[in-house]
Amino acid sequence: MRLEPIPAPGPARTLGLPALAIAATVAVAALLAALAGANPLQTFGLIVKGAAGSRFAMLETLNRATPLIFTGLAVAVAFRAKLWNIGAEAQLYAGALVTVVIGTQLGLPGPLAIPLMALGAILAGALMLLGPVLLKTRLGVDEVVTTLLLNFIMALFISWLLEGPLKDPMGMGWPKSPALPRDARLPRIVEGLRLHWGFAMALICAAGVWLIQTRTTLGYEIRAVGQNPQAARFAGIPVGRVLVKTALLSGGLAALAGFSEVAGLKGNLTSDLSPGFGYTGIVVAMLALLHPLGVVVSALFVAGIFVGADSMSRAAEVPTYIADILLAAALLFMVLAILLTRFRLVRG
Amino acid sequence: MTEILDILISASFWAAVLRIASPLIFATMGELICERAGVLNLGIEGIMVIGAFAGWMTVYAGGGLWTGVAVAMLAGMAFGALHGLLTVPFGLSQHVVGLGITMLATSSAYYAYRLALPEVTNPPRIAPFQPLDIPGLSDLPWIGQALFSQTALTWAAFACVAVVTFVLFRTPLGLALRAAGENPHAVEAQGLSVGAIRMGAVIVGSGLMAVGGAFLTMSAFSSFFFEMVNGRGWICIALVVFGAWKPGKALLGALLFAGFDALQVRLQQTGMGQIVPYQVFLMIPYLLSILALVLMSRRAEVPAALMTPFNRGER
Amino acid sequence: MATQDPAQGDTVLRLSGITKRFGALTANDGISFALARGEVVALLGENGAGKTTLMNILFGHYTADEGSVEVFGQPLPPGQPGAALAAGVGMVHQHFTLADNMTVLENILLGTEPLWRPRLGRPAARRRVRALARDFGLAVRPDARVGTLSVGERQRVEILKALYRDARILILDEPTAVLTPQEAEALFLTLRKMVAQGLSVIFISHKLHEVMAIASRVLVLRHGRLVGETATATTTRHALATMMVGAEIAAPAAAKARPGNVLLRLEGVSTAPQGSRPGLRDVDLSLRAGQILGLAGVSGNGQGALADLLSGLETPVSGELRIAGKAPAAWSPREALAARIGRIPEDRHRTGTIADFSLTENAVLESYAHAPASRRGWMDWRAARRDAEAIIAKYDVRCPGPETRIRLLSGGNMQKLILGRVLEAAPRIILANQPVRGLDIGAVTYVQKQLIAARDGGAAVLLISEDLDEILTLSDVIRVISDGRLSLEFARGEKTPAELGQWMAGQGFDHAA
Amino acid sequence: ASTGFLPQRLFAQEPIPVAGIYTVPVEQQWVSRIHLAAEAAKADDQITYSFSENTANTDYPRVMREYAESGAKLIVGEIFGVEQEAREVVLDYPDTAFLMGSSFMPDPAYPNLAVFDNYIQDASYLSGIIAGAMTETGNIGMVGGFPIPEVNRLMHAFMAGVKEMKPDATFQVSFIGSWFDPPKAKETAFAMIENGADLLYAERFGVSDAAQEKGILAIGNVIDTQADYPETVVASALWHFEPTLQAALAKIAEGSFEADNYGLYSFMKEGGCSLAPLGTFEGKVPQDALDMVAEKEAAIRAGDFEVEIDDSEPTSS
Ligand SMILES: Nc1ncnc2c1ncn2[C@@H]1O[C@H](COP(=O)(O)OP(=O)(O)OP(=O)(O)O)[C@@H](O)[C@H]1O
Ligand SMILES: Nc1ncnc2c1ncn2[C@@H]1O[C@H](COP(=O)(O)OP(=O)(O)OP(=O)(O)O)[C@@H](O)[C@H]1O
Ligand SMILES: [Mg+2]
Ligand SMILES: [Mg+2]
Repeated sequence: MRLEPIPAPGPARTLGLPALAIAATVAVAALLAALAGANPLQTFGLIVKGAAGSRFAMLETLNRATPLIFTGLAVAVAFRAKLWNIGAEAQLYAGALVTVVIGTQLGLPGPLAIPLMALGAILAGALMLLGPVLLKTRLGVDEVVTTLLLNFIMALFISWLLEGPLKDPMGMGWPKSPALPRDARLPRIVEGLRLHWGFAMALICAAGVWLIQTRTTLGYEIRAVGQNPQAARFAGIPVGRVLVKTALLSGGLAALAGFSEVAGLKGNLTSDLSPGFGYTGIVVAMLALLHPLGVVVSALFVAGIFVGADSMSRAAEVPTYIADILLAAALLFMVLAILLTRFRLVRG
Repeated sequence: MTEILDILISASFWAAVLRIASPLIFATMGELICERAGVLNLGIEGIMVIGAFAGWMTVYAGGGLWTGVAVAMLAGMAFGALHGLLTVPFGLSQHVVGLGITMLATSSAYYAYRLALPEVTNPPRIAPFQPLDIPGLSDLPWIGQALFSQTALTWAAFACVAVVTFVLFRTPLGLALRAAGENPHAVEAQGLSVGAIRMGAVIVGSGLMAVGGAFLTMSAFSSFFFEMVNGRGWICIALVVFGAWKPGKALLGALLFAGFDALQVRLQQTGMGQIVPYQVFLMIPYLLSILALVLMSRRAEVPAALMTPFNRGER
Repeated sequence: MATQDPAQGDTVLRLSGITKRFGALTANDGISFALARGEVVALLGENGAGKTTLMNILFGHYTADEGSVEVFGQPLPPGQPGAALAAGVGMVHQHFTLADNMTVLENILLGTEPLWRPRLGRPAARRRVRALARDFGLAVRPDARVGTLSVGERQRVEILKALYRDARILILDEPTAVLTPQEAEALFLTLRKMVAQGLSVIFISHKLHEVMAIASRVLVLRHGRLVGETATATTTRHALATMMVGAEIAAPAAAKARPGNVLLRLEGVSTAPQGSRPGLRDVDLSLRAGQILGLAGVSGNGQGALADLLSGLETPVSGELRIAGKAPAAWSPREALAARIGRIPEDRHRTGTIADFSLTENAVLESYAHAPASRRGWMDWRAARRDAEAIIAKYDVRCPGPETRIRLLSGGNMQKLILGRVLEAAPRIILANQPVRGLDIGAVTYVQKQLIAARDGGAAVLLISEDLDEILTLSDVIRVISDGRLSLEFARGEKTPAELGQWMAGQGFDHAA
Repeated sequence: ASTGFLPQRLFAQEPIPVAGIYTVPVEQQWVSRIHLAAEAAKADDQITYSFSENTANTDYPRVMREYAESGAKLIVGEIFGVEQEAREVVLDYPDTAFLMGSSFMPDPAYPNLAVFDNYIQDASYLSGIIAGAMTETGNIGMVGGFPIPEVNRLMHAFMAGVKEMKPDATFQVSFIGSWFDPPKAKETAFAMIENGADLLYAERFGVSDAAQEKGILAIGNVIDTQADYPETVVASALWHFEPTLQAALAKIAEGSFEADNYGLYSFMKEGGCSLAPLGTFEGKVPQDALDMVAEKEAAIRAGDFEVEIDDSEPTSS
């Protein structure tokens, strides 16, 4: 068995296969619903309704996509340089932590606090990834493992802060940080609904990353280092420095997810701020084939499937866990479909 | 300091180390097999969950304990087959597929559990594996408690390391498997099928991971809980690197990790436990893993073709 | 065309009507030929003519679209290297297929025993490998890690792999491209022993003198078609070259050099050894404008260290590097480029290009950081593309266009792009490290002409090569490197090849010292 | 499900649509009590009930809105992690009653948000008295998930109870940093047993298993697990959510639901908590302890005695 490239795939393939992936996901949904004794025919409608059936639903989808765009971009940037950053989760928390510290401890007025919080977050996330990258470039320590392990260390560190120095004195003992003052929060885009300016920031970042990757020397260097570090070094590209810059960019983007969740949505920091946005970011980035604008689309896809399926689980009264099953199934079907738009599997 | 010494010389501490290490050993061996063949299997966390569920459910539904282990293994192999299908012939990103499998396996286990036991509030229990009483040995003073009060599954975990070591380094199959992770072109040029070898490795490795999960519900404990795997799979990924892709060293890593875990549990009760926040103790194993990686980094030999898909007829 | 058939009972291999298409490209077009017992057939053709493809089909890596293969009268199932091996076909690939982190023995044993056998029979295998090595003159240590072996040793392992499986037909795809002349000689000795024992060999090479020396029959491929066949006894190198390219090739004619100032000088430079690779030992070297200095030597004697030093990848541990009389304050590839050193690396695939980058992106690899390719950190892709188009046109890089991924180019065309990239930067010093390795004669001639033209334009050229012929044709002055030391400078024609060979073997240094 | 706490059905009308939103699976002890009470009310046709478990805090406000939009009249759950956002949602759905586990006091600015928590320190205290009588070494091990108020206050009450019988008792306290890692809880409990504990306070699943294996005793918390560990679990402090739920339903039926602190309904005098029946340990607990339990219980119910509520993190002694 081997994959053979398809010279000029037609629209039937490029559009049909992704559609097929969605259809397959729907079929899985129907099957699971039937297993739970619900009406399998309703599931598709309920998913669509839950993800995009109303203004509320649509904005919720955008809302859930916001942190995924940030973490997806973070991963896309890093993976381009073959820097396997599995630690977006920790960088996200680093960003959230600094956001809260600056926002609640310095007593700055909002217009001053918000940019400072964002900058601080970026810096924190960047530093978070800098360590593993320096270990990689200086000592050759595998960054997959160091970034992965840092996620656990960060989670424990946050947990300690929230039960110790950063605990909200007004929180009745519950481990959470004090809340940001009203004026230090990102305004809502639509009054009364949760969508906030973090989403707009995410879109701007996607465009920015796209510009960096395609139009700047840094983007060129990052790609060169990722594809062939030996040739890059020979050509005079400072490989170590490029990796460090990549790390700063990637860590900073992941940290913005934390900033945006805290300043835009939650207002404070808890140890369960992120339901795995850092990990899902990897999936989002790969689904987008590491293209920064594709990240936006794939984040919306991932968020839509989750929000829709989650809502369907309630409407159809089937166990909540169906949402994660469908998200996973949709992802796997979709990456496969995207591959098969360009390749076919042949014998021999 | 003397407190730590006291802990270290107590037999029960060592018994705990072996217990805590057992699921890690199974899963680490599973991951090691996959990575030796060139496939990073990030599905490990979910595959452990499905193993924990399938094994337990089998026994709960009336099956025997060993049947449960077998079913857990089969369930893990099924998800391994899916992982292998997507990453080997299709060559999809091992990161995405792994995380996808983790998500899929975990949520499938939860969904199935909820469908099977909708009205549960007190999680039901099974009669788990009991410590084997080895006449003579189990009664030995210190050793008896430290080593010979373990369940059959713990023994199986250690046997598993021996078998994996033997197969990898002493048999034609192991040679082919290692070569697939070093240079798939070499394997193909010697007339073997890289695809079949990698598929086999991922499937068998996933089976072992699932047994690691089953250990949690069938030996370490007796019920199935959501989230009870609790990141152990990710630890195993680190342990494989820590062990420089060698079963013996990885075993050592698992024991070390379990040792720190057992130690931190005990240290929390000491004078130190009063001053140092418990999170710091929980962090120790992770911090030490990183430290160990740094110390060993120069010598680690990554399988050269790890994470590189192989497609016949492409250079 | 029909090829001459060996006598019936003697035929060990027969290819009939092999056609292979990659998309629109027909890599092999209805190729048929037969191979006799104890025969060495050479396969000739330009880069991209389809030689490797044909062998890959024969060995089962690829499946032919049309045609069939017969080995010892039995049809060979397509697409199964295992079947080819079992039928007695062995292949030494153009790019070695060895696992570096495993031992020689393990590489040889791989796949030779049933997978489910409970034990690897290592001791017996080790004995057998030793015996084969002795019989065929293939000295390797069975328990050495392949990663620590030299290229020549690795090739011996590849041959041993085939012999261990009792191969009766051996395919060698450009086996000598990476060998030193001495190693090539040793290989030929081995091949002759094999032929004497009745093995048949298909031998692919771009070096016509080798083909003349080892093969009895030559098949020529052009654009996927079999266009000629001849016995070596009745042909000449010149005739073969013409048959291959389909036109006459004029050898580069070098005018007399007019040496100028010293542009680069090494004074007592030593570098640290790296792993098994020796460093330089107290080397003095001057490169003059308008002169080609040829560095002869057996690979692994410090050429790598010298090349890395001039490339900016390494710094001396003692001694001094002076460019136009001044010692640079810092030294890195960037500084080397700024000092206008043009560098043609030894390995175009791994060091010279980025496989999945387009030609445009590869063309600006060394110049992206400043105008016109970029301004204040912003790339100007239009300017970069213009650069690439200029190189493609001027250096005759055959490709579908500047946006093609360079991976899809043949080695010769890849090398032309590198050459263009280097020469268009108007370098004052040119480091050419094995610039024609693996190229067909057309490409070889082209590259060499360009180097001479650069010299005539006033550049100082350091040519590193293991091919003494190449050194002798191109160099104005020659030095020999051995064990990290440099010989004195010899003028063109001052030493005979045999004398140079003695220097390469390390003799003469002791007298000089 | 027990119906003993359900008062007479006050009204024969349409079942009230109720939704539960939980951030953990319904097996989690705390949530399981809410879930049980709701299931019981549903079985009684008093309510219709649907629920969403394992909802991430990020998704919590959305799920609240979805249930509110779909016509739920009462939404029960826990907003410890989303206090601020949840309050915004509440304002948008004035016709829906929200009864939420929260660490804040009720606020008239959010008239349809009432709060509750498992204030079962009364029962914990009583279980401590029994523990104090049953421990021989006076060395008691306590394994918790996280040191949050819900856990802390019960531990403190329990310790206070123990001290009534054994003033010089010592306590080993550990938090495992997870709600769901029974193997880890079990290992921690083993370590405490090695360290001399002869009785364990089983805040987490896994602790009673260790006690059972080592043949020592355990005291349960929030739920009754004696059936599973008949030789091990002496007594348990049970939480009953039914009074809380019923009070809310009654208010809704009357149309007088308002910002209120329903935490009081978890107190013993409201029937919100109790000491589980001794069951298999009937006759094995010293009489003086039983006497004291009876005395204190009477005092608590009569309002003469209040168990102190201490939310600070307990430490080993
Ligand atoms: N896997 C492949 N996919 C697509 N095209 C291929 C592939 N392999 C070879 N080709 C095409 O087939 C042609 C013949 O390639 P082949 O490798 O057989 O040339 P060759 O004669 O061995 O050249 P060289 O002398 O450089 O080794 C090339 O021009 C190339 O375009
Ligand atoms: N995946 C591929 N797709 C298309 N063409 C390919 C592919 N792989 C190789 N080729 C083509 O095969 C031909 C031979 O490739 P090969 O790797 O043998 O390079 P080469 O020309 O022999 O260079 P060198 O001698 O430096 O290795 C090239 O012309 C290249 O274009
Ligand atoms: Mg070739
Ligand atoms: Mg070639």
